[in-house]
Amino acid sequence: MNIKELEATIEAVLFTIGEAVEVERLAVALEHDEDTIRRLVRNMMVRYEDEDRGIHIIELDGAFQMCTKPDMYEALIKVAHVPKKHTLTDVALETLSIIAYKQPITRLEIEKIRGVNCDHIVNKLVEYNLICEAGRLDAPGRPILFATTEEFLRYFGIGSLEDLPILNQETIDTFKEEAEKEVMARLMEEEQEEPSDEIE
Amino acid sequence: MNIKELEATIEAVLFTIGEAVEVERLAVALEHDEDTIRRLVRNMMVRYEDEDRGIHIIELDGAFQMCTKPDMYEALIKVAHVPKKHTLTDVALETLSIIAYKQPITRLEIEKIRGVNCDHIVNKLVEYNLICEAGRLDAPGRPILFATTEEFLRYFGIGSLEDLPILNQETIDTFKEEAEKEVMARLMEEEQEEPSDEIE
Amino acid sequence: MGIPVKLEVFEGPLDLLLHLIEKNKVDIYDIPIVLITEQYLDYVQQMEKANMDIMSEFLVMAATLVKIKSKMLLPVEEEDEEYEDPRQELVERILEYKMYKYASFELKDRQVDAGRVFYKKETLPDEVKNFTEDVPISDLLNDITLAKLQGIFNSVMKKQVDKIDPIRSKFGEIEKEEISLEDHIVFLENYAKREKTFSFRKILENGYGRAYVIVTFLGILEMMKMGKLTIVQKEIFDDIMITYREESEEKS
Repeated sequence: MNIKELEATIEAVLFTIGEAVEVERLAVALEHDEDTIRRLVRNMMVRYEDEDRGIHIIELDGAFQMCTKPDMYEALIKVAHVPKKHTLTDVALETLSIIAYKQPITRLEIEKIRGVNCDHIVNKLVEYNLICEAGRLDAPGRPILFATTEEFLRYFGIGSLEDLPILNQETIDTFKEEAEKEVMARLMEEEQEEPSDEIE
Repeated sequence: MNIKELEATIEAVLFTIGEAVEVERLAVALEHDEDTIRRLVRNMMVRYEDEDRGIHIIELDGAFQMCTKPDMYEALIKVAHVPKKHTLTDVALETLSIIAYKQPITRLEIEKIRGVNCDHIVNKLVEYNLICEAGRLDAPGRPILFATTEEFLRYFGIGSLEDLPILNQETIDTFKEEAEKEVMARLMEEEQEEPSDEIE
Repeated sequence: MGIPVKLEVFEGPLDLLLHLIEKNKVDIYDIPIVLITEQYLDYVQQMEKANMDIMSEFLVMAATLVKIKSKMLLPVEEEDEEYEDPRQELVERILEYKMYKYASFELKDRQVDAGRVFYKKETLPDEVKNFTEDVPISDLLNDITLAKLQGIFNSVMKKQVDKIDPIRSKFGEIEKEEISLEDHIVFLENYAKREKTFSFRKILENGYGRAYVIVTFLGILEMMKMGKLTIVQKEIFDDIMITYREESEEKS
């Protein structure tokens, strides 16, 4: 192999392995002594840096690795992270409202209200800085308590949590009453429609 | 970004992602229109081939992927983990070529051409990710339609379905000519040996 | 005429047919059908002994060949323009098959070259992998006002209340069963007439479910009211013995 061919092979090996490759390993692939290989790779390193290339070779403890140049990260982020639409889903809004009105609240309590697992949504809300951890509940497992962030309050122009529209026991009782009435009404209807047919 | 920078970025993206990257994705990352990007990558492809490089860029149905050049194989198998390839039997290849040329195609149509049941082979090909389901035929029973995958293109080193070995009227004519020539040759032979024995 | 080659494995009837055509070096457009059919049948016969599994498909083709052969034996009038060579359809099938077989050889060649290529796994730098976008809160909460948020919360809480409906939750599981009291009394009466005297526990064995127990109980109470049954229970929690009152029959 001439120098050009050796360099091409080094490039192929570094590309394929993707991780740091010891000089010994390169020497095996190229059937040349380690010193020659090392000199060759270092030459290539200089050239990769000089030229307008998106990748370069770095040396780590006598091993060589091919990797992306750091100034390419910005473009890579655009490829790797598909831009998403950033409005909250209905489910996220529901969860957020629960946290806003019941804070501080644990995941488990949120799940009790929503009836479904909400790990993912809670994490997302934390990531978006709408809610944050607010200590731990003094209970077995010491679960994390979540609360809304200051940013959240600021957005809604709320001075403090006390300014949140209140939903208290009274409101809940009203809901219950309504539900009871509905059920009663349903039962009456059924009785009128089909007398003494289905015995329960 | 000037052209050099764009090319460097394309190199970085293709290197980092490793898989086939659609032109659309590159265009988003580079903030340029797809045509420009496509032209740029194709220029790069030519240059990679010409220069003494160990890697090059291949096109797969409008996507681009970076990989090693085939002549690096001998050196690479000494150090790199050889990806396991499924060996395809002649039957599998036959079935695969029917699907490649007639896609999207149902099992029944494949069987009609081959004259034998092909459930098992079709399942295997799906398992190998060489073909995939591509919707359903609007016919009684709504049978599954099969089409080839990107992996199929990669597996056979085909840039796009248009690059499949041509199989058209011309080829048929060639077959016909061959057959005729053969027959003529036979007839000549026979005339010399024993006149008109088994030809109807 | 036997086949002078040892029994090869063919992938299907067309594969075998194509082999025979190529072996005999005959024009695919002018297949000597008598010869080919003979050889084909000969092969299938040998195969029959070897492998019964894949026979059916080969036999279908054999039938097709014989049919074509018989058609070919019929005299054809020279003038007949409507006449279509009975081999036509078969020729087209064989040709199509031959094309794909040819294509598969091409693919096989390409597979070798393409197999000498190495790819690389994704190697996203941590900086790229761990990137999270800063999304302005105003984007997230697009046009959510405080009033809307409260509305959402109210509906969530209402949904939850509905789920643990205060009245229905006391009912427990309600099994909906199609047992009507009237129908059941008819059944009970027939049962009582037949058995004369029977135990409450025993009659419960005729059905299952809470509804059945309740309807049976109600039915028996109803029949007692009508004077059709008398019951005796010696001690609390003891089985109840039920007796049918014969004289009630005349009354009703």
